[in-house]
Amino acid sequence: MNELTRIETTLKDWESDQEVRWCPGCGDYAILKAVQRTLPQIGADPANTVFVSGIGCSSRFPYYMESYGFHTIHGRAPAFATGIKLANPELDIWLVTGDGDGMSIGGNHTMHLLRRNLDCQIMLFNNEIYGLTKGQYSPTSRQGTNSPSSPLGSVDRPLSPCAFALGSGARFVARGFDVSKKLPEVLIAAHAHKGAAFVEIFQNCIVYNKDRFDDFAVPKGADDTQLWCEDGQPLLFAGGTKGISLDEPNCTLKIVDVVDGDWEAAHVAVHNTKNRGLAHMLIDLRITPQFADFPMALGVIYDDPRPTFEQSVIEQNAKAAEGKDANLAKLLGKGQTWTVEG
Amino acid sequence: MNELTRIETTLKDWESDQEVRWCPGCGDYAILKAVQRTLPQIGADPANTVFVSGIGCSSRFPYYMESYGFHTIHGRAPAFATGIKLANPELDIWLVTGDGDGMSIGGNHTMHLLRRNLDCQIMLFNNEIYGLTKGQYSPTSRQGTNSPSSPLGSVDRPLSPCAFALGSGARFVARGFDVSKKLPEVLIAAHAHKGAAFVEIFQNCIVYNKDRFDDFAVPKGADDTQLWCEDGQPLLFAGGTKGISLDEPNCTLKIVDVVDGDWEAAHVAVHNTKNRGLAHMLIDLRITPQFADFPMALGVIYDDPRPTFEQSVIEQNAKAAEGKDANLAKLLGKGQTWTVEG
Amino acid sequence: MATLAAEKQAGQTAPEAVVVRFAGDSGDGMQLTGGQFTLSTALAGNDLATFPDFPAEIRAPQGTLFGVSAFQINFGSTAIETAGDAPDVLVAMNTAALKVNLPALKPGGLVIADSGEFTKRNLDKAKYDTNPLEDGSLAKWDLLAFDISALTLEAVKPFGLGNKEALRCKNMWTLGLALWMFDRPREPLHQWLKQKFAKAPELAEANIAALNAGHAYGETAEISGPLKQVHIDPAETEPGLYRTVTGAEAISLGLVAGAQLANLPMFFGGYPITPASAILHHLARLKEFGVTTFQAEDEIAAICAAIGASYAGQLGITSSSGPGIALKGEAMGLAIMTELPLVIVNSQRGGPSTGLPTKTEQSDLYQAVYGRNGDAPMPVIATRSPADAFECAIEACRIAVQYMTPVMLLTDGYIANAAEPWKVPDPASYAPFPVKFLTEKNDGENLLPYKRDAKGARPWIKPGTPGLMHRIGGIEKQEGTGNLDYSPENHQAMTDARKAKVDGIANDIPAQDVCLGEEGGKLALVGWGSTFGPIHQAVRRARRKGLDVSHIHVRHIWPLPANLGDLLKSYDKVIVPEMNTGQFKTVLRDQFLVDARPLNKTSGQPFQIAEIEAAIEQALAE
Amino acid sequence: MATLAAEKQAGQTAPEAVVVRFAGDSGDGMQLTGGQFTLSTALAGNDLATFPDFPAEIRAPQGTLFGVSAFQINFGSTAIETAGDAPDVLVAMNTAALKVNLPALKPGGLVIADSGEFTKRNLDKAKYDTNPLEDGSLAKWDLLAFDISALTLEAVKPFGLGNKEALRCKNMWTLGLALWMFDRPREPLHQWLKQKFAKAPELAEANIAALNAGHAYGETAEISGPLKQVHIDPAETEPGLYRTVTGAEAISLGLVAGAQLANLPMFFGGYPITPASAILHHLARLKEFGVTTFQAEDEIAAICAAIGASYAGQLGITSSSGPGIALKGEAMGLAIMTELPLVIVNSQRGGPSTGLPTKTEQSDLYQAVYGRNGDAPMPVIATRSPADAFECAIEACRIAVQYMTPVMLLTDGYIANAAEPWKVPDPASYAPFPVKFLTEKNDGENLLPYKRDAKGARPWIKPGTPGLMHRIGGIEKQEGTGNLDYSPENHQAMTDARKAKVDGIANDIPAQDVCLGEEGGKLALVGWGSTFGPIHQAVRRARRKGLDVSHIHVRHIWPLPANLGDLLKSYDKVIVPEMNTGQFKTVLRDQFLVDARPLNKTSGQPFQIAEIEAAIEQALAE
Ligand SMILES: Cc1ncc(C[n+]2csc(CCOP(=O)(O)OP(=O)(O)O)c2C)c(N)n1
Ligand SMILES: Cc1ncc(C[n+]2csc(CCOP(=O)(O)OP(=O)(O)O)c2C)c(N)n1
Ligand code: SF4
Ligand code: SF4
Ligand SMILES: [Mg+2]
Ligand SMILES: [Mg+2]
Repeated sequence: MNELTRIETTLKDWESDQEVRWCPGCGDYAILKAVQRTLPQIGADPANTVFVSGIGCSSRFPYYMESYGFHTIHGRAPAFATGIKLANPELDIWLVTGDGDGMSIGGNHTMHLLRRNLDCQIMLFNNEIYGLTKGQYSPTSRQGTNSPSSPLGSVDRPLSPCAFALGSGARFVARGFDVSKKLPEVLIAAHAHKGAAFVEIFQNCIVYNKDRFDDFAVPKGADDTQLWCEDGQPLLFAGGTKGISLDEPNCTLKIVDVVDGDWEAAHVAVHNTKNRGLAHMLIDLRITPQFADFPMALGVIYDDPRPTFEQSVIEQNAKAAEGKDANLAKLLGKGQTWTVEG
Repeated sequence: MNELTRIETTLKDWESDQEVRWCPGCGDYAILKAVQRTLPQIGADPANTVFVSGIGCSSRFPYYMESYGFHTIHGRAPAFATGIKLANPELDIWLVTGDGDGMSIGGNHTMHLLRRNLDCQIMLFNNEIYGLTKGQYSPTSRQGTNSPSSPLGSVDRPLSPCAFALGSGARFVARGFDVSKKLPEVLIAAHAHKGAAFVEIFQNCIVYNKDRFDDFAVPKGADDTQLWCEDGQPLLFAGGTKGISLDEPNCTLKIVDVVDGDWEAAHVAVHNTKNRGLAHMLIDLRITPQFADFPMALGVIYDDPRPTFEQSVIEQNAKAAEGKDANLAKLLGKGQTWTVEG
Repeated sequence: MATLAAEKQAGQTAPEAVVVRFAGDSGDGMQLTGGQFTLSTALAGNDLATFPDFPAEIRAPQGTLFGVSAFQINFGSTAIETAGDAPDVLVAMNTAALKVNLPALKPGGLVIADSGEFTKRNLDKAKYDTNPLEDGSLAKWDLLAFDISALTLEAVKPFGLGNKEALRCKNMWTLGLALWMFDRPREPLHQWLKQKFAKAPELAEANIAALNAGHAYGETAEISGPLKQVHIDPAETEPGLYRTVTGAEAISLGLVAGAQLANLPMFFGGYPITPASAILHHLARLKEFGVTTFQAEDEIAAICAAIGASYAGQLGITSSSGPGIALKGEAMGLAIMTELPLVIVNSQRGGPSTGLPTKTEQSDLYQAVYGRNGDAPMPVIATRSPADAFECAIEACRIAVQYMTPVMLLTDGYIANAAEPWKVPDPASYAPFPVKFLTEKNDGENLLPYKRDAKGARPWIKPGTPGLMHRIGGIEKQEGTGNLDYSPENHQAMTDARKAKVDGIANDIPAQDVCLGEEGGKLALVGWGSTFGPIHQAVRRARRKGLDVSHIHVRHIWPLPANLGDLLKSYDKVIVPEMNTGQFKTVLRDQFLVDARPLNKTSGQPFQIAEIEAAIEQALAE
Repeated sequence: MATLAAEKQAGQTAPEAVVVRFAGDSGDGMQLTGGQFTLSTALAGNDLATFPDFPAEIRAPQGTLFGVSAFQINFGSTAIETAGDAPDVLVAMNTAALKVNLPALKPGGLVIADSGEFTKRNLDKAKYDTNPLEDGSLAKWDLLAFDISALTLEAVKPFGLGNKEALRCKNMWTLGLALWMFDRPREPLHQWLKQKFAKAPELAEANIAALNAGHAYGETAEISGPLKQVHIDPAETEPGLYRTVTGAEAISLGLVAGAQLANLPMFFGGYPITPASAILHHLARLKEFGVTTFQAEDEIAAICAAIGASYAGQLGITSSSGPGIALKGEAMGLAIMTELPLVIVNSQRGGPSTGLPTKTEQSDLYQAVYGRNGDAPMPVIATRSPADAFECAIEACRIAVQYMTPVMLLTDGYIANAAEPWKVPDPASYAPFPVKFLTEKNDGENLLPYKRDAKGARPWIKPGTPGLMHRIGGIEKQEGTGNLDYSPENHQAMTDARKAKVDGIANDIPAQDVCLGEEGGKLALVGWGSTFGPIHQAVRRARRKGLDVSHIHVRHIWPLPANLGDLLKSYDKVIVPEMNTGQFKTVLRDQFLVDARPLNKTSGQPFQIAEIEAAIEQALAE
């Protein structure tokens, strides 16, 4: 995020003149709208906003935003973003990537951006499939996924993008899904975080991996399957009748029943976005087989800022220059010299 | 690891005829000896053992082992190992890499090998520096490291290799250091783990990052600074006078005093190599500023096997072939055909 | 080469060849229609070539210009080598399809359009101000517009489908009409539909009804108007068993055959990319042939894993397109240095950078021949057609294992997707080249992993072999022992040895032939890869006109056949048509110092025969 | 070109040039000794060239053959362009150094050896059966062996150093002797040592004492034996301020100058690799010049970040060596497609693959000119020497920003590490080329990010500029608007435009000159890059013999200077000496159809003048 003057815009101001070319019904449309809804709320300036992406259906995103946009090459968006931000730290950078782009070929760049803590928002559209190349399984596809490249089911164990992000040193990790009404909230929080903000967005690829997230990302049963994490609030779900509690002897999480709203009595844990240990455990819920019956942790799971990379670089550059005379002629003539007389 | 007939060898049998070309005093020598000491203990067969490495001082390792060896290209050893193991699952594969090779350029391949869970041992020689290219800071270098490429100190936040490995889905994570007597033990455990076994080995680059680990990796004070983790054993250190305990309300770890050896009374946690949450926390000790005063967790921190990648691939290949007649002529003539009469 | 339009004008009845293009929305099933029509054409004994041309988008919104998908087929009673320059018949299933494809239609050609689709809304989407079916703008073509949508709905009514599902049968209605037009039996299609919809018999019935209705419509409509039934005689073809094959399929099969001839299991490391993915998909279904497919995390891992597998004794193969091949360059260097076999398939597409992923081009030849750091010679083979791809894949495998070297196999998007009849080869007719791994020390007491055989190849040693432990890597290695060696003489010697080994392949491949025309003369057209069809046809036409021009088509791009230099020098002029800015011509000029002139096209579309014909005429007129 | 050995034989006293090689263990400080001797040589007004040659290992074990480090310097009273074929004087600080370097020594040359190092143990390590200082095997050279170790220990005794520390002064003792030999003042060295050891004055004193002792030894020893003081007259040099510079330094400075002339901050994205890292290291210390250095996680990230910075309005620069450049190919394609400025520096080393990281080669020219997918033209510039590197770096920056294109700048390990005197340029003497970013719509109401100027370049638009929001990427773009466009005509037009833009640079660079000899004649030697020195000297020698041979040295490898074709055709024969298997000759033959003959060397060592001289003589004798 960037602290600049607020600019008044509307959703329409963020629509580019390019025809949107995703499949009808694709979850990307909803995310596009959510972003276009979010930016006016945070007072973003189109001229100061840059969307950077790799390659994939998701990575077409920048074309549809009336802002600056760079649709780069597969997996490398984090590296481009790093150069852009270091060259002009005033720019507000949104990185758009997919589970293939950001976690398969681009995993390393994602990791290094996170550990360096470059100030930007990373939106990883996780549809658990390679959309653009017509449906091969991806590093986040569940085991057994049938696809053109895995006709008998994929055998690879999937990666959890949020676990990977935390392991890489991310200081902000959040989750949302394409059609969620709360997505703008999550994005606003990501933007408010100074540093690299990693947001996994579950996204429905209706052509190649249809309704893959229906077990939690549909209104029906949402109460039981979604755990919206909020800093300082108890980790409740199922309309407040259930909660997540720390199972101390086992150093793990358990579900507890909450009677009459008395969550304290039920030892429901209070969410603390600065607790890394808790974040590790929350992220595993519903995804790790052991926690399959838990709800999916959504919202801001971890948020504990540290100095950003570009800030440190700029400070060091400034310090290096302090009191120095950047005279090129002098520089060229540095060291031991001698004069040949004419 | 591989379950094959035990072969009787001695340390000498594992020494190749190539002159060892590390700097005199380099920690790599000690690791080489430790490995050459370990292999006879596990009954390994030189003809069946392959050392695969990338590029770096550490990656010269294969040349010095009297086994098969492949010194590949920078950062890609995990990918080569994957091909080798899939082509011949009988081979026992040791991957040797450095903090630059495995975590900088090769981070992505390391991650994908870990998530797929290819059966092999990964030894990451972490000297927190690029040795071979003459001393630039690496992704594990501490902030402020002075080096030819960071004359004013590095600003990048360092990566924790073990945290990264866990985040990538590793099922075995361990730590040791070059001159540690216990290193063979750790390697034996890594070898015993069926699946990808990740071992971070702190290594002294005496030329470019001299004695960087002296705060815990020297005999003096070792008791207070080393926490050797053993499955089923209490997490004790300082000669049993101190222990690590779970600080429940904060979901974090704390140091407790143990009086008269009564660690249970002091609520010292019992190490459980199958507890992922605990592993996450142990790994952070001493490294994360918040836990700077804790001892360094060493030994087997996490060990919870899952089916291996090559096993699943082979099973699927076999299943696919089951009952099928692999007749090439038939395959060529498959689909709708027609005959042109002569 | 007579065509429908031409013949019609001349008042004849049996054209030698016809070009038909089916075009519609991506959702209209045009590729399926085209594929089935291709099959029926093949069954009718015509020779044929096809060109599928689909949008870059996965599912473009309905009715948009960029969402148009087309399938062109050229079929006839003589040898067909291209999908045809311009269609004689255009079947336009919607408004946008007409707009996009009309410019290509031959003057006097026939437009068949679904008038039911020409609504105001669709006209807008296709950016038509007025309805072209009505405003007279199609005057220079024959027009047959009728409400295929309505006719289809009518035909499938009995089966109680929803409107959307019912309309999905439109393509079968159209196919029925096409079958009637070219006098084809419907039974194979009935069979196919029953199989395809085995689980939903009512869908099978509905589609069959639509097909029959289209067919019946043809019979009725013939009475008046431009619609005439045409019968194309079977082409004279070598007797034997035939099927259709695409390039991607043929390469996959050729690689399987190559591995079997080498007596090796195959390891395929790939990462999805258009248009290369099809090979991964095909091979993933052939596990019973000793094939392991590995979808890697990226192209680098894919090639490295394949090299690893070769190191371990399997036949390592990897495949990608331009941007992915670019990423593999460093690892290719390692395979060259460690002298391990490897086949790298490049399915070329429009470049540079991401470029035009779904369009075809031949612009990765530079990359293939020269695109690596250091002196890094590597054999390069180019396929000319889907059928040829099978042979080339086998040849690539042979060279890889016999010379212990990576080999690049070039194909392109056009070959990968196009289908053509293929005489099913008999695997027994290929000479096997079984690999012999080294199992014992090869120099008395010593092992010399870099001792070379007569071909200049080093032994292949599988890890796991008792007593042969050794180490290899990417640093320069001592002659013989393979130990690290930085000495000047050794580097010179090894650089020379690597070069000599690859150069020597020139003596182990067939001499270059002239595939049409004579050795020597006024003009030679030298092609490579998928330009074979248009060059061949253009040269044939020119020769029919009495022009002194020959066609040479090069399979072995590197090293070049030993006789090629002399052959080229036997012509006054040499023209090199390429779908790039002149890459192969660089190799020829460098190697033989012949004045090879470029004829370039970089529009992402194959050459038209006429374009090449014009170039021939111009060159000979100069 | 007279040399010490030659002159001595001829009985003369003042040779024109002398070649000295200092060789010792990696730990002996030979590079430092060489560097300081270079400086004193420069201060003495001689022209000079150097060749540092160090082992691949960081710190090889003491006394081993592979641990030998050497530094060669050629200096004289006339123009010096190479580090010399064979040394006149070899200073061998230990046994292994003698063994490794002796073969290079000129017959009749002088060996100075530290006999104190020739212990049994060291003789074994160096694989000597008997002591060469004693067994007469050095008979064809002059030998001066004395116990430098002991003499040094003696000299530094007063300062109470430990044995190890005391022995570290050996190199200064040797330097003192060398200073005496060539009649050089010691004061600058005293100054330098005081500065260097400002924090440990006793070390400064000890080193000074050692230096003085070596010097004194020379004076005393002269009385008898082969040691003679030699005075080399100052070379005639253009008046002005001078310093020594290595290629890596000069490129770094040139890039800084280029950015300043373009009026831009510089962003440098790098990843360590030998021998390219030196540029990263230099630039990391120049932050006050608006330089940001970014050590990326790999070469791909390094170039992508640099492109990102260029996109954001800084001058993006990246640098690597062969294997790393291979990884950057895909991203170069994106820079070509998005038409963003970028300078890519390739410090070439021995290949293929990891190859010989510390040795020099010119084998990445193919990769530079051709090594990308798609039709991806990119300008390529090659530096010929450390001093020339400065100019070339500026030129690369100019072309990059004026043509909105990536530019490849080729240098090599030899140039990167070698030092030579450099007339300090005056920045004001370079024409600035300040960049004008687009700040307003450039087509009335519309923004056309791909509207081209007279040079064919598109405007550079910084994100952050109000009202100019637009999107770019690697997919083919519509002319003018830059929107996605897959249409055939557009791809043809854009491919042509990209090619025309780069081709057009040929008219914006100096015409190719003949740097020695005449336009036209019997033979031209056409070189590029670091072969300048040996070619130039060989041609000079041949011309002195009356041979009709000229030297052409090409800086602009792509596009080639407009007049080069005609120029080459004005010679009967053209020879292209290259440290590769013949890569530039491919470009010349392709472009001009001239029979450019290769003269290749791939030993990881620079050409010797004599090798090229022999080739000239042979070619003219044919
Ligand atoms: C170097 C390179 N390799 C491969 C590709 C092909 N490719 C394009 S997008 C993609 C995967 C996209 O998956 P994801 O990031 O999940 O995006 P989605 O389409 O699912 O939104 C691949 C493999 C490419 N464009 N470039
Ligand atoms: C593609 C490529 N990039 C860069 C290099 C240069 N390089 C060799 S080793 C190395 C880093 C080594 O660091 P690490 O892995 O920590 O090994 P160490 O030497 O410290 O044991 C680098 C950058 C290379 N060989 N190849
Ligand atoms: S393929 Fe999937 S992800 Fe891509 S646009 Fe279509 S629905 Fe969306
Ligand atoms: S540079 Fe460091 S890591 Fe490399 S061999 Fe020397 S001491 Fe060991
Ligand atoms: Mg996806
Ligand atoms: Mg290291």
